[in-house]
Amino acid sequence: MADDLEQFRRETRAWLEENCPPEMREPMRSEKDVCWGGRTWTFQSEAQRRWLAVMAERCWTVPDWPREYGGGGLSPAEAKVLRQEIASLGCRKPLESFGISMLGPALLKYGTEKQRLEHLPKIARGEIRWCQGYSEPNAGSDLASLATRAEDRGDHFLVNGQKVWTSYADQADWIFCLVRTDAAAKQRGISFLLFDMETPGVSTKPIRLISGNSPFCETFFDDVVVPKDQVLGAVNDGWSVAKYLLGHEREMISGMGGRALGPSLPERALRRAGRDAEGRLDDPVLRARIALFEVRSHAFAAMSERFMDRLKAGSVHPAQASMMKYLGTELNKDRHELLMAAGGSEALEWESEASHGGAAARAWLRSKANSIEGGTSEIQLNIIAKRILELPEA
Amino acid sequence: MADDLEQFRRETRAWLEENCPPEMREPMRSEKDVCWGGRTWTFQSEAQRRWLAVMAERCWTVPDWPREYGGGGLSPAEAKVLRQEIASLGCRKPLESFGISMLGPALLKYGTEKQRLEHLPKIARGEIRWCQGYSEPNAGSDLASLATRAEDRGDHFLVNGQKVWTSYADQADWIFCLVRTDAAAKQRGISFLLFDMETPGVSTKPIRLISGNSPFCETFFDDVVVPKDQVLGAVNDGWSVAKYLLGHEREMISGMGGRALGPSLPERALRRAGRDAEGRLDDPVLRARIALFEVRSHAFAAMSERFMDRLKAGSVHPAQASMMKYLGTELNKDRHELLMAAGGSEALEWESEASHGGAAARAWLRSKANSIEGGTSEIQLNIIAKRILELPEA
Amino acid sequence: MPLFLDPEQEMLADTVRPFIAETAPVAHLRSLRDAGEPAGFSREVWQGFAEMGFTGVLVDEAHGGLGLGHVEAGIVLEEIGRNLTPSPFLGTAVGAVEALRQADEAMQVAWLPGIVRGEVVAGLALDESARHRPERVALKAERHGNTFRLSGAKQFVPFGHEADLLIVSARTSGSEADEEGVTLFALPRTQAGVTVSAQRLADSSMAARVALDGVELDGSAVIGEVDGGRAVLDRVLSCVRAGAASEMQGVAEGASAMTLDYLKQRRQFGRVIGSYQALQHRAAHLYSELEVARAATLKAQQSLDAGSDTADREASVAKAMAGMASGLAVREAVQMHGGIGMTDEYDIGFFMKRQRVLAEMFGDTDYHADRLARMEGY
Amino acid sequence: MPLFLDPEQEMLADTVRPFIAETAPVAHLRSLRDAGEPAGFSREVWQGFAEMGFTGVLVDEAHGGLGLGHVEAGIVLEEIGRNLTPSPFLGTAVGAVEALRQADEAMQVAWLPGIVRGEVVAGLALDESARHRPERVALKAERHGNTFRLSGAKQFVPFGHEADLLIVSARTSGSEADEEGVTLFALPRTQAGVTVSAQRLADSSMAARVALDGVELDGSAVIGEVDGGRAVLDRVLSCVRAGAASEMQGVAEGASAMTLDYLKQRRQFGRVIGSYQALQHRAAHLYSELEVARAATLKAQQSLDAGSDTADREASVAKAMAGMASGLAVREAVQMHGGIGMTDEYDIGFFMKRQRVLAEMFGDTDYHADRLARMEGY
Repeated sequence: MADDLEQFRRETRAWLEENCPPEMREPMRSEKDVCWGGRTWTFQSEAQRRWLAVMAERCWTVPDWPREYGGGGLSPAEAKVLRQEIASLGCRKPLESFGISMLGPALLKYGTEKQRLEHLPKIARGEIRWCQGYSEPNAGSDLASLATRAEDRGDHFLVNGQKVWTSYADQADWIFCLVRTDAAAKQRGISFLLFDMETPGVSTKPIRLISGNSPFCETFFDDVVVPKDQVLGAVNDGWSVAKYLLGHEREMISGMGGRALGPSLPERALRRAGRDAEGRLDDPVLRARIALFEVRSHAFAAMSERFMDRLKAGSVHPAQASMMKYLGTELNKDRHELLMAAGGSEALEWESEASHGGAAARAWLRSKANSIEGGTSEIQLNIIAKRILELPEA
Repeated sequence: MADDLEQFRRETRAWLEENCPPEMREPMRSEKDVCWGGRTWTFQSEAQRRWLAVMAERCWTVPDWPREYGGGGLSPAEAKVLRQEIASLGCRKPLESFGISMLGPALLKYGTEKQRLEHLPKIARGEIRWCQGYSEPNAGSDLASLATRAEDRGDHFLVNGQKVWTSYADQADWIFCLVRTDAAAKQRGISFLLFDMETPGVSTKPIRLISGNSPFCETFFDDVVVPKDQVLGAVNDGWSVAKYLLGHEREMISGMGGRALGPSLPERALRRAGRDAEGRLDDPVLRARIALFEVRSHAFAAMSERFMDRLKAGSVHPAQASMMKYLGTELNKDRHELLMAAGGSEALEWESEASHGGAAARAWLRSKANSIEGGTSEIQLNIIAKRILELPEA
Repeated sequence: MPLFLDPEQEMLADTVRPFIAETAPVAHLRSLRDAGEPAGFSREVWQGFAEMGFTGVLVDEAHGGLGLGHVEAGIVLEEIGRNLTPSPFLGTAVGAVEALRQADEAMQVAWLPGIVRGEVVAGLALDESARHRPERVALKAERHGNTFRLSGAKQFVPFGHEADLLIVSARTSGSEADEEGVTLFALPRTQAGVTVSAQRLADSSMAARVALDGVELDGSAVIGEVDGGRAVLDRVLSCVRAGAASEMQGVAEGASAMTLDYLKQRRQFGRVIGSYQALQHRAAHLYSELEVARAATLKAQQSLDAGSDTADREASVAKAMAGMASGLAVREAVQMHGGIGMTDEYDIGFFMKRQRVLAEMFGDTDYHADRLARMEGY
Repeated sequence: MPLFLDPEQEMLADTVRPFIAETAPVAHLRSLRDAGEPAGFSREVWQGFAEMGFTGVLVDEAHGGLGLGHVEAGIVLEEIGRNLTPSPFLGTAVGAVEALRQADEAMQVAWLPGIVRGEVVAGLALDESARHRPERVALKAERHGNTFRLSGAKQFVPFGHEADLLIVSARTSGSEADEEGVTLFALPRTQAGVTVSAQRLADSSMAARVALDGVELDGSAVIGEVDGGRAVLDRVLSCVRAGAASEMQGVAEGASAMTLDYLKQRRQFGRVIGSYQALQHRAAHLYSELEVARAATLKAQQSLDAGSDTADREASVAKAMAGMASGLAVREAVQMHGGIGMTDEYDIGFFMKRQRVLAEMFGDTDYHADRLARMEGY
């Protein structure tokens, strides 16, 4: 068993070394280096195209999904080896995808066989890019007051309403979306729909953020026709699907708190602040703050590993996803605060070439959304207090 | 005006230099150096006795009280000069007293002329030591659920019940005390009584704390007879007196957050940890934490000065006393945490002579009560939120 | 002196507050930003400041100013902060004026009236690296008779590209880290050999890199004594640090006020979110921190005005404390606003950006905590 | 290896937990404390640990032990922590055993079976100052042929006054701060020239100062190689740091459990205090911190067992993280208990005292954060 795993490790490493283009082993410099795939995707480079192609062919964009749906069919132990080897060679992720990280698990759990066969392989190959329609203007953290309605018109639903904070809706091919199918019930009257963003009546409008970028949209539905077999899970039971999926979203976002892409915080700080006569980072108080942060960061990396291991083993309390989300996002915000402190005045530049168009400042501002999107930190703490610690309602 | 003040400063300094014994200019080493006065007080030294005597004669134990009640009658500006000169010469406080810091202001505001003339001069001269009876076993932060009752028996009240957390009740001569005079009302049915601790039916039992010391008592009242002219303020209006007085208590406790007695935190840390090759405290992360703490500590000293100045000028929001209490006590707890870190294993010693009988550890543990006694930090934050920020009730 | 504003200072605050709120509110910053205004601030607003006397707040009456102190300058800066007004006030009316006050009469006459009239904007060219290390001065000023040739570079000079006057620290003897041998110069930006390139910052203000290539100045451009610039430099730094603390205080108070309003209006799960105790405690903690910062800053400014020798340390305490408190204020503000706070459309993000720039300027909390430790010998 | 306990380890935990809770709960500590027991721990409880096999958890089966690893030792330590059991387990069953495992067979035979049987208690004599600086070794061991003469002093040796065996780091060449030239010795406490004086600590445990005055040992007392003790010392330190993290985890979990119970029972202003959101958020934050610390500690212990070269760094991370998380746990516990938590009568204060001692032992968070920074080159 352990021997098999060792052999798998050797083969995996050899294959990665042979197939991962050297450019795809360099640290990502910014969000622009991420590959999202989809109908309209323009690859940033030939290397990026090839890396996705070979990984998709080997079904390793989703190594632990079942083979019949385009997955690699690896065991948890094998999947962990693959992650470790990818990390140790520094290979970039071939495909970033809400389809993989969020919708996929929900399709596997709640989808009909037809739905799985239709959607999962396209997600695995990066052919269809998905976006998520949960939040609404008056339902931020409070999903129960959802207002977008889907009227039952016999063979289809007629969808009307508005979503906000839809990540990359303007670049996505399909949407998974919470809608109200019963106005009387609160959480019980919500359904989970899947539909093509090209369906007539769908429109999007990017939201400009404080970072100056627009990763989110407002999304409008005006008499959008959605066939009934595009409900995931039971009608009026979308809440269960959504909760399951939120757990996965939190996992993904919490991952940002771990060892981030590119040079480490201490390395970046050293580049800026230099060393004192004893070789230490030449800003003693900043150095101490970074060291204390790095303790947390390393510890959180262990926490992430443990969470993933227990998740695969099915032994994790569902509300622990809230804890991971809370910890990971707060840590990532702290990391960007320290990066800004280390960068000094140059990190404040917003447009200059030297600052890569204000990359540091924009990433810092972007990080502030981490503890808001996917459920605020306050919501996560509420969930931990109630569901894990079993503290009483007020 | 400014010239008068300068003259006052010169005279004050000269007087202090002549009259303050050299031993009374050394930093206090522990709580044992504090002079509390009272009927049964044993002076720690001749210097301590003399210092109280000369200051009491000059009426400078209470420099800003009116002269007719034993005070110095100084203006706010003069009182500040006196404080500054005392600080600059490092003179110890001649008298620590709940009578001065708490009861006195309440007597001045709510007392009858007879009450003022009877009690204030004895407080000023340190002849009578007072204690405070507020908290009860089931009314910690929640004074409205007070249960000690005082029955109206015509010319007197008959008091029965129990108090806890009565500071030094076993060493005090008189108590000021909240009792219930109307069982039906909540806050409106409380009265503020003054009585001698030698009255039959009063007994005390020291509470041993985690520090190993016993600065607090349980205090029991068993058919205690209190004449009716010993009510301060109106019957059933003790709540107003108590609130007024709590503000002064918070002020006093918050003072602990300022520059504490004896060597500064950095000095103490240097003694323990020594210096590195560059002359810096030889523990870089601790040094940084101390430096960040010292920023707060210096800033809080300015805050205290500002608060006192505005208090004297009558321009402070009453709930700001809660803020001072909150900040001062939290700061003092942080200070003791850092002192323990700086002290290393020797600071953990509990009984040894080298550790002065565990002075560091005991003071550290004692500090933990700061944010509980006189209203917890949580209560202070509630008060700030409601009364200053005007945030709504749940 | 009691540690609160005296009646005259209160009156000044009562004048300044509505004036700046009307002339240059946050909407003014937004419109400049949207227009991509290359100056990064409005000369018209600056002129308005001059007409109100603000630009001359620290200039003595003999040179046309109000002859007031750093407490009063702090009052103006706090309102500039609260309204996020893009303004060269700190560098010009505090930093440059404070430097010029140490100069000889001829130089004062040359520059101060122009500043008072709003015709002169000044930039402080004191930093040579991305991190504030004004004690290291490598920019060289070689003396030949009564002529100095300046060569080297400075950066992070707020509004330096628009400045008429640059206050430059230069090395006239010794080497980079030496205490002695620093001289301060008053350098007209149009002097031959001066190259200024402006950078847009996150808060949409502008800061310049300044390159000096054999710039020639004569002795009349020296502020104070040759080789004796350190004392002037230290004084200027203390003043602008305390001033930046006031501006941060205003930013923090502005952000907090917006947030408190939001907490009292926004409903979630059927309740006003400001009624949730966890948010109440955080808001109360933040309030307390800001009060501490305010006291520390006022203390430093009173000491600067009184010429007390504790002013230098107190200015570091103020800058460090205000940096912490205002940092907390803007982070809490953005978090408590939730999603809407992340949008460019809403103003709260501007507060976070301006706070960050001010926190860095003239040394951040880490720098000043370390400085305090060194001052106190550990 | 997945980062959670395997079924055998879970089974061990299921055995250890009720055993220690019954044999040596917090009441046991209190009774020892009240009796002023000079040993600071109970030999009877120690014997019970031996009968359960705990003392030999890390000893290989050939020498009578269970032959398990640091994960399993951590399971025992966590329960010791949760019950505040005064015990020389960490120094003896983890520290000394780990040192002896690096020694030759003769020494192993000499000491390990005694430890397994609960007859031998050991103390780690590695610190020479009040602050943990085990990398500085000044205590001298002068070699004369096959004899070493040891002179110098150590301090903060937990239960050193009761120890049969002392593991001592000594300098056989070079000077105090040198990397090389350190040798580890196994020193019977009764050896001539050894003076041990015990100090009661805040948590009522005992730690000793050990003075060596020309103590003579022959070569058989050397653990590993002469002058090559650094590697053994480093390994021992990593192991006891991870172990101390486990013990702190137990202390923190014990304090948190008491506090959660209290929050669910105590009423104030007509409500159970655990229903106040501000306390809920703090409790939830604390829970999260403790989970992180648990993961970091388990990671270090798995790596120690696997012989991974990241174990040393991970042990520092674990000690530092557990120090922070458990410190928060006991501070929150005492604060949330209010007045009653300040009384000696109530148990919660014991948790705060024990946490403080463990936080200091083998380096506090500041020490390990700095160590991590140096390891990572900044």
